[in-house]
Amino acid sequence: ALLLTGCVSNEPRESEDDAASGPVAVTENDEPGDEVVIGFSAPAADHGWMGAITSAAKAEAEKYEDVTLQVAEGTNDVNVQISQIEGFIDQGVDAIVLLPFDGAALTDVALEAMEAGIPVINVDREFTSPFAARATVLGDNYGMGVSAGTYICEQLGDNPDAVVAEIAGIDSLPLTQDRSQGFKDALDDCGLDVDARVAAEFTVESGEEQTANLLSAEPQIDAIWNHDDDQGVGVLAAIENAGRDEFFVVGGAGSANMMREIQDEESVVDATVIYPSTQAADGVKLARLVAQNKTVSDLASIGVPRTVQLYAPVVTADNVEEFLPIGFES
Amino acid sequence: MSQRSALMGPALRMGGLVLALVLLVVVGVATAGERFWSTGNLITVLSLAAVTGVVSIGMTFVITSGGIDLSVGAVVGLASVWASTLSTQYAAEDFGWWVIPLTALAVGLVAGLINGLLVAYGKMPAFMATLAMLAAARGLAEIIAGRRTQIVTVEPFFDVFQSRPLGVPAIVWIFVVVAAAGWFLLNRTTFGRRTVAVGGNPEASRLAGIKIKRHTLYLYGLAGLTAGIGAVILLARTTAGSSTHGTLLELDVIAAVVVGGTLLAGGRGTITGTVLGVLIFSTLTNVFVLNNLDSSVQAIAKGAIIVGAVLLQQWFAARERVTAT
Amino acid sequence: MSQRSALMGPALRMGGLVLALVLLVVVGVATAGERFWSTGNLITVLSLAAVTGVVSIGMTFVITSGGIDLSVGAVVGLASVWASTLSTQYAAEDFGWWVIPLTALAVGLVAGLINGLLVAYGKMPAFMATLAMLAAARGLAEIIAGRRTQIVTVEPFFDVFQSRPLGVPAIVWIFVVVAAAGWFLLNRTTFGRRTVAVGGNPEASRLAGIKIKRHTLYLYGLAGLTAGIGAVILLARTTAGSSTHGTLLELDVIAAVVVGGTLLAGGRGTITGTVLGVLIFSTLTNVFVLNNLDSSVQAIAKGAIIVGAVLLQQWFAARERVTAT
Amino acid sequence: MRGIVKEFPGARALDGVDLEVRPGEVHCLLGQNGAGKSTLIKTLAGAHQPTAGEILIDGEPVTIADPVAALRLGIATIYQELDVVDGLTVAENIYLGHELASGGVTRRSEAARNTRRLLERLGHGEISPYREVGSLSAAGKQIVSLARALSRDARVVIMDEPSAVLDSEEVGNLHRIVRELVADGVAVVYISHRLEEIRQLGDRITVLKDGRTVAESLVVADTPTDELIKLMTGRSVEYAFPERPGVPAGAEPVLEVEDLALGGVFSDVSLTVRAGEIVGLAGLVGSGRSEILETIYGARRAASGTVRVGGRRLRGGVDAAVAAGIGLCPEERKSQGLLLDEPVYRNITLSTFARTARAGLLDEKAERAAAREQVEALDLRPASVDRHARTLSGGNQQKALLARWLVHGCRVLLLDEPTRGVDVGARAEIYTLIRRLADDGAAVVVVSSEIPEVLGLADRVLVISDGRAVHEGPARDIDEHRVLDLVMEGSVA
Ligand SMILES: Nc1ncnc2c1ncn2[C@@H]1O[C@H](COP(=O)(O)OP(=O)(O)OP(=O)(O)O)[C@@H](O)[C@H]1O
Ligand SMILES: Nc1ncnc2c1ncn2[C@@H]1O[C@H](COP(=O)(O)OP(=O)(O)OP(=O)(O)O)[C@@H](O)[C@H]1O
Ligand SMILES: [Mg+2]
Ligand SMILES: [Mg+2]
Repeated sequence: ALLLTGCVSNEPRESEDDAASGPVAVTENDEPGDEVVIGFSAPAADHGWMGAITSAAKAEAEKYEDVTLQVAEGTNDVNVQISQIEGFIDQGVDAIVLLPFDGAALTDVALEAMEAGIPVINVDREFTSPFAARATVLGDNYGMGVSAGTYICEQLGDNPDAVVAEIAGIDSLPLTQDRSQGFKDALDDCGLDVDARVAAEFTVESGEEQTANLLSAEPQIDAIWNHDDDQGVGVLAAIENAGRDEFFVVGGAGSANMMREIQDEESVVDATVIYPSTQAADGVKLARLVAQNKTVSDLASIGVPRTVQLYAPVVTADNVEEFLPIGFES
Repeated sequence: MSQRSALMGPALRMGGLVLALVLLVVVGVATAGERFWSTGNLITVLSLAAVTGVVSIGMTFVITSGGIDLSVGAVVGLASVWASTLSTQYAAEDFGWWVIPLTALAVGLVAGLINGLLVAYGKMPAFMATLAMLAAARGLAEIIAGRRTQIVTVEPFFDVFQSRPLGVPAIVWIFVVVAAAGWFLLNRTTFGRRTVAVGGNPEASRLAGIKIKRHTLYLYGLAGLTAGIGAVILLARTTAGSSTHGTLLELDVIAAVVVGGTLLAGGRGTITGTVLGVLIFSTLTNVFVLNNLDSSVQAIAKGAIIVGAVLLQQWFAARERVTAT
Repeated sequence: MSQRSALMGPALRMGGLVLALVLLVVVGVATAGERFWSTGNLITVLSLAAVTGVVSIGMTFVITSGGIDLSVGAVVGLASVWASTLSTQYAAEDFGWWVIPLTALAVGLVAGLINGLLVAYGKMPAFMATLAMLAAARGLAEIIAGRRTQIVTVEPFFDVFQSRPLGVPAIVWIFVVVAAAGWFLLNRTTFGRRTVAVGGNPEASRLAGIKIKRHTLYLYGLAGLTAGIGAVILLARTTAGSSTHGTLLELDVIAAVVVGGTLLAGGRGTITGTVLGVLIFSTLTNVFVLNNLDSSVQAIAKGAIIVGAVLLQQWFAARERVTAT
Repeated sequence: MRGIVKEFPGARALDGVDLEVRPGEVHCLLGQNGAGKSTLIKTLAGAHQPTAGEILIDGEPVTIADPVAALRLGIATIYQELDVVDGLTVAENIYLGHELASGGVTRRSEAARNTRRLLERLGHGEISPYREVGSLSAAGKQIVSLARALSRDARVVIMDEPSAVLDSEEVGNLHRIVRELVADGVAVVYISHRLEEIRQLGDRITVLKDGRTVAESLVVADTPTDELIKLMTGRSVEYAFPERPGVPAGAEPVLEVEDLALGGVFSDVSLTVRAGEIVGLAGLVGSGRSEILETIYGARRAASGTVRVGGRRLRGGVDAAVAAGIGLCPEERKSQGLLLDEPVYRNITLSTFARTARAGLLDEKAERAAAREQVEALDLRPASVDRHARTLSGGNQQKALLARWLVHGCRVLLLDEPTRGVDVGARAEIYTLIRRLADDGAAVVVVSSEIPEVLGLADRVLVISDGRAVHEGPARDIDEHRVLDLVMEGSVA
């Protein structure tokens, strides 16, 4: 399989209407083609990032008059999500964009769709069978942890006794485990380790609660990595409530709010690691191309690539201006 | 006349539910036409209903006896995880596919029996005992799974549970069989009649010589067992075990049972009503999806439908009472 | 003698809870020493208890009256969102910071009154009516918030609610005041007496001339109001309104109330017990975090503690009955 | 049974009781409310474990660990509190715990057949075995309990106040059954507070007082009623209704009911009660008397008709009625009247605590004082106002309910079966109390299934049959037979 790292684009276009869409490639691919119906299913939009995923996908579909996006309710119940895909198969949509709540659990029904001749574009959480998706758009959870860890190493590298804390997201999700693993591995490299770890639930409230407890537990901290900028609002509130500022905070996902904090010299937030909320929008684009038998422009090979792994850069005060437009509002 | 009312009663009581379901179907056909009323879609609705449905049958017994089980969702998760660990799968490869469902059923049963022990012999309020089990089972499932999704690779398992006898998925058949068995158990056996008695008047039941503690133990065991069956269905559907399986399932299940007409206070239970309740919610979700409705709007509609169904059912129940005199 | 037992009774009944709390504190000091027993950490525990605590006071009334309110968490979310919309914030800039808390209280109260209407006048089981409200309030909150976190920028609001009179955060004071008011309301007023009476025997209360429907309406209104206060506290703590605020809060709240000794069946309620129950769970989380415990282990331990606390409490209650002779 | 002792936390209910029952006899157990009769038979039925003492059957000592053991020994019991399950059918209730089943599967038609036979034997062939028990009246439920005891083929049948909820016709039926059982050699232990019943039915009598046997195995025929009362109460009780001076002609009508109707239950009920007057409603069980009271009280919504108190029309529910000065002592004390787990004083002040409160703040001192006053006036035992209502005996619970309305100071008092399950002593006290209330100017309406009671107590009687008043007239112009005739005619018509 061809592995692409980075946005599949080269000519950044000034976004006219939608700030969240970021750099977009304009090619003859955007000319209207065959009418396609795309089924879209994603977990419940219960936090900003996931909300941005769905709205970006919808916005992307709006841009094409040849695309009808059929959006199933967001759900965190794999059983319901499976039935949604079964519904799409039954209706005979032209393509399915699927951000599964649990990649493994939806593999089987995705296979079924593929066997029924409906191409499936897998977004973010990977299936367990290579045959279950025509193309896969992946964020890089492990890489995210590595980026955050590496950044913290750069800042603290000379101090092996530095106290590093981690505020994870929903602990029972595989993606959280991947992020934590990447973080741990990167810290290992420079002789640091995670001294305190709590898990929040991607919500502001849990972020605040867990951070308050964490700060109470650790009187002296040097760096904190917070997996998710949505819960980050609560994390920052807790830090403010506790009146602490001896450390710096690295965020995750890349919300506009967090980027504004980075711009603010006073804030404890120094950086955030992007986890693109435009993945599903990419999925919709790819799904359209697959269904219309087109390929990604600027690629010589025939057909849409099998895997697109998106780039997870670190946003700091130096480059925040550049990334602010693609930050999502949490 | 009392003969007639004894027959009419349940029919009328079901009236509201049937009406609600018919209304939903009409809305489905009107808004999605062919897409709704196709064999494929109807099977989708039934497959979706299978997990909630099976677990609801066990819950009907518990609620009829005046109890409640908040842990079923977590137990589904735990059973799915335990039945899909590597060692279980190796055993299944060695001994046969039945090791997997057997493990799930055993885990469900044991968790249910622990609930039963706490409620019957520890005299804990069911709400609290099963809330504790909810937390503990979820935590244990996470530890066992190491928070990874465990993929099942035992092909013979899928050969059985993903088969489609007569064109209908095996999991739908499981739902049908469990519902029928539940109906028989509740209405035609001493176990079922005693369940109603314990819910309706525990003291009178005790004085009539029913061992209510032991019976309560069995009831929670039964609920755990159906949670185990639910886990098997989920394994078959998702091909994977996960500690997140069954999250918030308990609320859906309780809603279906109570909307179906089983009294939360105990003393009256109906499997037919439960099945109708499950189908109503499952059809609802389906109609929403077919119509591309926003999930927030769905949530509001779901709230409204619960209110509507319960009020409608009460109206029919009131009519029944008038007819009975 | 009966006078004495009337005084001894509650004290003994609280014995189990106090013992549980003391044990937790001992464990906290033993494992985390200074870090646990510092003013800062104790204030953290109390601050974290504030939301659950305030909402638990309202819930104590509802449960004492034999009802239940599953919607409090969702109502906290809805109230927090409504009180932090741009237009509310503009109004707060124009008219004063009090617009924000007032909006939250009003939203909570209205949602509670709707619950009350459905339960009292619609005769719906409280479980179902408030389950419907849970779904609807969550959906509405998502629509209003557009699934965004709404950051509050009205500084005077924070000047008030993030202040620390006497070194203790304002939100802790709110908890203290609400708990004291709740205790007074339940134990010293006709409203409280009616609540206990309605929970103990609704029919007898009705036949004694108590307007049980109206009273029920007020009770759910009260629970909604405390959810509104909870939303204000969350706004002050998190500086933002969100439709995810209060997720699963209802379970924590009910657990605290019931562990505290209020009967789920109604007819007996204790504010002191509720406060102790809230503190137990809040301390528990804190001790876990101080010891860097894994969240799965936490979940299992939480289940065990619920079981232990309820059993301990029952043991003390049994002793009380013996002592009363 | 020898030297049985039973201690409850907080009370020694039995303190050395002896009871000897022979096959083929009706052994009556007498005693005041709270004497320990129910507790005694519950230890015999395995529902309670005795603290001390032994139980012998055929001379062999046995332990009865649970109700199953008792049933296995051939002891069947009809409990004082209705012990049926509303959600089950008649047949299912009768066979609850000993279902006719093969391999756990119930044999429904056989159960129905047997049930029909049992019910016919009880003179109630019209009750369908498939009917849900919840839809039966209290009397119907009592019949189901009776049928259940019969279905057990027991050697000893214990009946704890089986006649309390039955009307005179049903009581006749019950007596016939008891005689049949005795003729078959079954021993019957019979508890009742109606002494005339004991005279008609009993062979021997054991009298309990304060948890002790005070007289054992007295032969009924040799023991005059006065002596029994003395044994039970320790004093003599005036057991007749003294003649009452008529109501003063000029007395104002206090309660006026006009053409009241409730869909499907009763219609065209009119009655006027003047200050100081006692009006009795007589009729068979199920004739709708309770519903009439409840509708007057506003607890049920009338289909048509008006209720006036002191000339002012009553609108709204119970709270309006209470505010207008009406009080109701409901038929089922426990489920409709009392907060069982609250102290007595709070039960007594349940409808007045808001009045003694100031600005919503309770005045418990005043409540206690008011309650204590009534407890002393009514001789409620034990005399503590802080005891939970649950631990009171039936008669004392009834007194607590009356006390509630005495504290309230009612102008109109509606009493539904005020002496059901109440012992002779307390009964006489309650009669005196009702009359004293009327003398003080209250308008009283009394429903009772014991016709002599209605006739003796009331100034004026309404005979109700099938939801209609078939006769109205002064109580002294009518006797028990005439009432029964009227009822029969009414239900035929
Ligand atoms: N569960 C209990 N706990 C405490 N005391 C009890 C309990 N049950 C009964 N008692 C007490 O035991 C005594 C005997 O009660 P019991 O019910 O046997 O009286 P009884 O003779 O049947 O009266 P009645 O004629 O009113 O039915 C009473 O003083 C009562 O208060
Ligand atoms: N909840 C109810 N629903 C329908 N019918 C009822 C209900 N309660 C009572 N009835 C019916 O109303 C009629 C009169 O009821 P009830 O037995 O209370 O009369 P009563 O004269 O007061 O007799 P009792 O002496 O038993 O109190 C009966 O036919 C009964 O079946
Ligand atoms: Mg008795
Ligand atoms: Mg009656």
